[in-house]
Amino acid sequence: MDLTFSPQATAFRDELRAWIDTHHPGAAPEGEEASFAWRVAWQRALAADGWAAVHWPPEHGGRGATLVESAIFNEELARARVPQPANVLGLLLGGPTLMVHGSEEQKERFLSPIVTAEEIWCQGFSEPDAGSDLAALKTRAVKVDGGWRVTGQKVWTSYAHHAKWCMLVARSEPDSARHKGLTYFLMDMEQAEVVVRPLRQITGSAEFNELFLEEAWIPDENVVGGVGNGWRVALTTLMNERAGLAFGLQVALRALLDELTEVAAARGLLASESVAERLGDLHVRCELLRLTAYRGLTATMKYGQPGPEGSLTKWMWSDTNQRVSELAVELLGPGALATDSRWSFELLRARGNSIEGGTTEILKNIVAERVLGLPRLR
Amino acid sequence: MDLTFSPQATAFRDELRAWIDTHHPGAAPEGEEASFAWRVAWQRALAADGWAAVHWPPEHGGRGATLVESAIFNEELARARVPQPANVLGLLLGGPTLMVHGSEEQKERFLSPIVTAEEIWCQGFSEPDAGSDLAALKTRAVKVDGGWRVTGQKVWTSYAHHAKWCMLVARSEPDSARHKGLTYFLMDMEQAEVVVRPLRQITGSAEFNELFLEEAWIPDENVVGGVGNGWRVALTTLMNERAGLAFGLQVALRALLDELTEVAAARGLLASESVAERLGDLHVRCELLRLTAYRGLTATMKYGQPGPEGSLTKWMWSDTNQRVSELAVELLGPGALATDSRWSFELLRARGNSIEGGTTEILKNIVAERVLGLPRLR
Amino acid sequence: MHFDFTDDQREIRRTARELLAARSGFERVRAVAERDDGAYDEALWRELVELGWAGIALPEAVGGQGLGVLELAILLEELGYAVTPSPIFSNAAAGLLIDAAGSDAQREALLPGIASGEQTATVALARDGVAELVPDGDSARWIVLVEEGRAIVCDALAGGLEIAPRATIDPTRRYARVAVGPGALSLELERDVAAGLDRAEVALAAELCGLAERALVLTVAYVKERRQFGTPVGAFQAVSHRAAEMLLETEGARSATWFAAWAADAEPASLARGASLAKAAASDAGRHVTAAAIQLHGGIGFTWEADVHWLYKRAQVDAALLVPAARHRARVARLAVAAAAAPAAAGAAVA
Amino acid sequence: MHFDFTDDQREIRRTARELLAARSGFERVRAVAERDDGAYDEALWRELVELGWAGIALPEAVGGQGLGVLELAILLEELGYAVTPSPIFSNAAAGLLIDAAGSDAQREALLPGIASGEQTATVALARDGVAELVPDGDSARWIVLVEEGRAIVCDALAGGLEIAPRATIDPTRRYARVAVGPGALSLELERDVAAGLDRAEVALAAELCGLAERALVLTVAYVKERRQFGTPVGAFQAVSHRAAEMLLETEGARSATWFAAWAADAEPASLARGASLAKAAASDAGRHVTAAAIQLHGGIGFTWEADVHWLYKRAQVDAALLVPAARHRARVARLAVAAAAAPAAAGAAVA
Repeated sequence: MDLTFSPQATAFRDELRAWIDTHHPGAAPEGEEASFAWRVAWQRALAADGWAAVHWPPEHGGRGATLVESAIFNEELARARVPQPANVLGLLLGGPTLMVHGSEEQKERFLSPIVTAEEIWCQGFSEPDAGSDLAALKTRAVKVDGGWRVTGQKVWTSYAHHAKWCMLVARSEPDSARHKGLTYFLMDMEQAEVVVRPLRQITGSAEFNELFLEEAWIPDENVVGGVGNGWRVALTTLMNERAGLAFGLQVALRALLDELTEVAAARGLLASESVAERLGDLHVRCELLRLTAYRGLTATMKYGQPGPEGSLTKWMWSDTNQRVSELAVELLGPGALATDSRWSFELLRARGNSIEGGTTEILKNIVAERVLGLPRLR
Repeated sequence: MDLTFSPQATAFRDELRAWIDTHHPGAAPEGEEASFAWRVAWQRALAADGWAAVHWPPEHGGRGATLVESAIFNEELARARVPQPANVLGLLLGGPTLMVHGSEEQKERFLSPIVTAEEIWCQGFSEPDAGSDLAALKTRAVKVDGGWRVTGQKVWTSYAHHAKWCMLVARSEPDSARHKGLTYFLMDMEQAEVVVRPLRQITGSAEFNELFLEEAWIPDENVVGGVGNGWRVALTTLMNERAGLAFGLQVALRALLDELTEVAAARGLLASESVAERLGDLHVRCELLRLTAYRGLTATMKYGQPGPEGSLTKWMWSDTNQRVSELAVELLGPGALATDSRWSFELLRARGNSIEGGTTEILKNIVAERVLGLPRLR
Repeated sequence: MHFDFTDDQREIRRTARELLAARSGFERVRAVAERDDGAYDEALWRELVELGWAGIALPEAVGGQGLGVLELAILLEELGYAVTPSPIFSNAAAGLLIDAAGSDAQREALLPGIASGEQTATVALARDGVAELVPDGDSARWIVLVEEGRAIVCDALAGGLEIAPRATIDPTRRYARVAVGPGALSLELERDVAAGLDRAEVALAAELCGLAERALVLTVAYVKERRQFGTPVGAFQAVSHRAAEMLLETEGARSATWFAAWAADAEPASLARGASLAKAAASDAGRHVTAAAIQLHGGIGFTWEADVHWLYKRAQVDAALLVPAARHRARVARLAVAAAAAPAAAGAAVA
Repeated sequence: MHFDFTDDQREIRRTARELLAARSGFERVRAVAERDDGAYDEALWRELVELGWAGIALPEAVGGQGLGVLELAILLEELGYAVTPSPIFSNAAAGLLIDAAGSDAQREALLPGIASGEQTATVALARDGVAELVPDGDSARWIVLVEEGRAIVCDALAGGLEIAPRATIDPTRRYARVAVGPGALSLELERDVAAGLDRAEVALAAELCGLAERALVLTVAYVKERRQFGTPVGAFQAVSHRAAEMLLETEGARSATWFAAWAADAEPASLARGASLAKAAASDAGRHVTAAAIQLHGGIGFTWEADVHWLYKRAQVDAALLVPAARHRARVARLAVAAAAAPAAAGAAVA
């Protein structure tokens, strides 16, 4: 066991920190459009110096960063309070999925514009009736000459209104059941047959969208991993989803908790054992999350890919993140619920944590079945 | 809404208190046998003055007490720290079941010796493979001339080694499924074909027993409610089980919590907000339980019999009772875990609370299905 | 012992449930919440006033209906159930406090306007003369601020107060920050504040119970319909057991709140304990049950379009108003110690 | 960054797991627990001593193996996993404390006997010179009592101590009440006690992790086999999700405990935080996971015949020994405040 970073990893971190120091993009501008443009510029700055896709192999514009370096990358971004690159879904999900399942032509065509943010990606998996039960999806792809016509509805599609490409899973065999007969496509978002409607959340803002597809066109060459193989390809994407962002999220959580701790200390609240114990409880949870995530990293390095233990850290993170803003309101009083307080947004946004990217109920199923080997019901 | 007791109920309570004052049996003697004999004597004293079966109709030796008076009876016993009558299962479960489903001859034969503790009763429902899933029971009753021969195994049978009669549910139709083909019998425990073996618990003592039946004899006249009707009769018994003891248990819980509060206060621990909040949390839970139980009583009076809401109070009680001894150990330190401390026994015994008389998991099923009307799985 | 409502009380509940279903459905709640100024429905307010509900628990002598805190609690539970945008709660809570803590002269001066709804009032805890979040603080004529066991009534029309509307996560109610400046006109209530504050807490607890109840009702209906993995999701124990826990918390909170409301009217010696039980239980239930409702609605529950978030948001603010639950819990423990030290003549009530 | 054991560390784990499975199975645990005098298995103790485990984390200079707290934690996790009746924990915890807080002369005087297992030691917190529950307090030669930041080492052979064996809910280990009388011979450890006490906490946390791990293993095996309602009960989410929660707590506690053990050896500046994380997480995990194990075993789990209660009982006592979890949590918060106030040169470690 050695919980220090290697000289290389430390050098990586120091180089990154120094780079961020000189390239820090400052605070986000007001407004969703401006903010997204600012993140595109930020990604281009990262890409120009080889920082946009550190975990990708050098031949595709990455640095071939180790898992630890990737974790450090995400931690440092969060620590410096700079945003994720604009094309985070292409970088984390789309690119890695193509590297495993894509053809040479596809890699040639699609990878480079992901890194440069020339083409933004989004993910079209969930449907209104296929949320936790992804295999129930109904969007259908009908084979026509030279390609496919796709009709259906997708939901929870972040970045859809900025995206050029959508990772789309659709039912390519009519009346096929569950995981069978699905195909993974790359769909061009720039066509009239794709309508994007923002989906407003309880926070009041619209991070996500609905997609309405009416005979949307996808050429044959945009099938990834072969017709009918969509479930397997989608699993690769999902695996990367749970593994990728954990380190950044957890640093953001810790930053939030530190902020609460500072405010509480400044108000003299830590003199109360009750307050100190409750704050301490969250610090304990936060550290268990971080340590367990690093243990998972070692296991991933050993076994080649992230295991289902990632479900544990997603679950720990969402639970703890919800507790932080709840405790903030309890300690700081009703003023923390005013919209001019940073805690009120956090409180509302955190409610989504245990739903997005796998509900906690589904994560517990995964842990029970795949980690503990318990039987499935029926 | 009127949460005061009526003049009659208050008179009932005052009379009972005065009676207990003059008849208090003192502390229990050492040893299980002596202690049981002492409880038999206590029941006879109660019975002599008409206090043993207050909730029974006068013609069977009761007082026709209202539900509120019955609740007061159980509360006062717990408050005075006197034991339940020795034949508690006959009084609470057996007698009331017979009054609903028994023949006139059975009532004539069995009820009176229940009140006088001449004949102690026990309950033979659970089996090793039919715990929460009562309908899975396998003990079989084979029809022979003039009666039945019963073979099988029962478990969690309290009072079995003192009992004359056992409320026994057995499968009277071979190969019948689930709730069908069951019959409710009164089995004479005084026969060689019934072997009682004490079942030691994690506390070290043996409150319960296993019963081994090898062609045990039951005459036809000891069938209750008709052959094949056992499930319905058993439900009457179970309904009384959950409803009956609640008030006594909750007063005992409150007494335990008061004791902890006093000890904590005497040690000056309540100066800590943390301790006061944690103790207060348990007082809140305790009071919610008591108030909800009284609400249930009003509902029962209105609708004639206890509803599934009784599952809520059993669940609240077991949960809170477990928390009290756990908090005691946290506040009082390791000495509370020594066997010479009253908390150590409570801590261990309380673990059974969420298992005995319906596990919390089963109670949640009942609440979800019968109170909320949610669908059953499959 | 009769732990249920009388026919008259049931009638209040039925009337309120029907009126609010018709006049304050989610589409109306949404309309208010999405207005920039968050202005309430004036016609609804007049209707509530005409029913006498602004002064339901105030004495007839000052123009109230002369009913009890229990009747008010029944009404507020319904207003919570409907998440109605309305100053009824803040006005009633302040009225209870003034009625309990005001001198006869103060009561005669202030309560008639409150009872008639013509000059509404509100109440909040203050620190150094500042209350961060006062419900309806920008529309009330009388603002009662409680600080260190003293309550002052400020006249919003008399100047000297800084009143700044303040948006919160709960757009179904208006809030303001109120600071008492040097020139403010205020009078101090002359009698003990504790019992009045406890009555206000009971009112708050009642609204929280209604919010929890509605969240449970919406959730049960949703999980019976919503299918995943080939079955209604309500059949999965992960869902059904959580729903059972929602019921447990909701019903526990209602038991305590009704007890406290009854005690306020019929057994004041039990009010302090009752109010603390009620606020502790109801603020937990309100927050937990509405959060669980979002979770059990899944992704839908996280959308602005679904209505379950109005309940969650109101419950968060309600739970944070007046005295925090943690202090109520500590108080219950200390009351238990005090009761053990000086056992009163055994009360005649169930709890 | 390598957050896993080395091959050598795995070998310690494997050896301990196999030895204890063979020599300290539940039938042997039961035999000790059911003896009136609770005497340990002498032969097993000699075997452990011969493997050098009495002094595994003590320096070679005093006869120890010169390995780290991490290796000791691995061993204690296995001893917890097997609920082995043995003075290894108490002796090791006291050894760690003396090694950290003793002067060179004190270490040379006391540690050789502890490392060889010939003169065992134990440690407990005292109040006014009394420790209510000292593990192996009736057999240890040296009893270390920590009170208000001071640690004294008492010689049990020298008289002046009242040592009374005391039965607890955990019959798999011997305990005693120890009171320091006026004539007791004791010496005060000369260096700072905090780091030594933290190391002892890590040892305790490791045992708790092993108890939780075993409770989970037993439970998973049971719920796969046990059938009710026509299906293995482990298929019901009420069971499977609770088992998942058991895993979450167990793995979180192990992450923290291994980190703390590593910090004790390699990064002492992180020890205080690490030890508090470990004890807080492991005492919760130990108590919750073993309680859940009883629950998920149903009625069987409540019987003396099932073995799951040994784990529950040991976990209760372990969680209550040394500094309570609540104080560790408060300490973690205050350490965070201190760290924010004086940000050290950024550490090179993961946490």
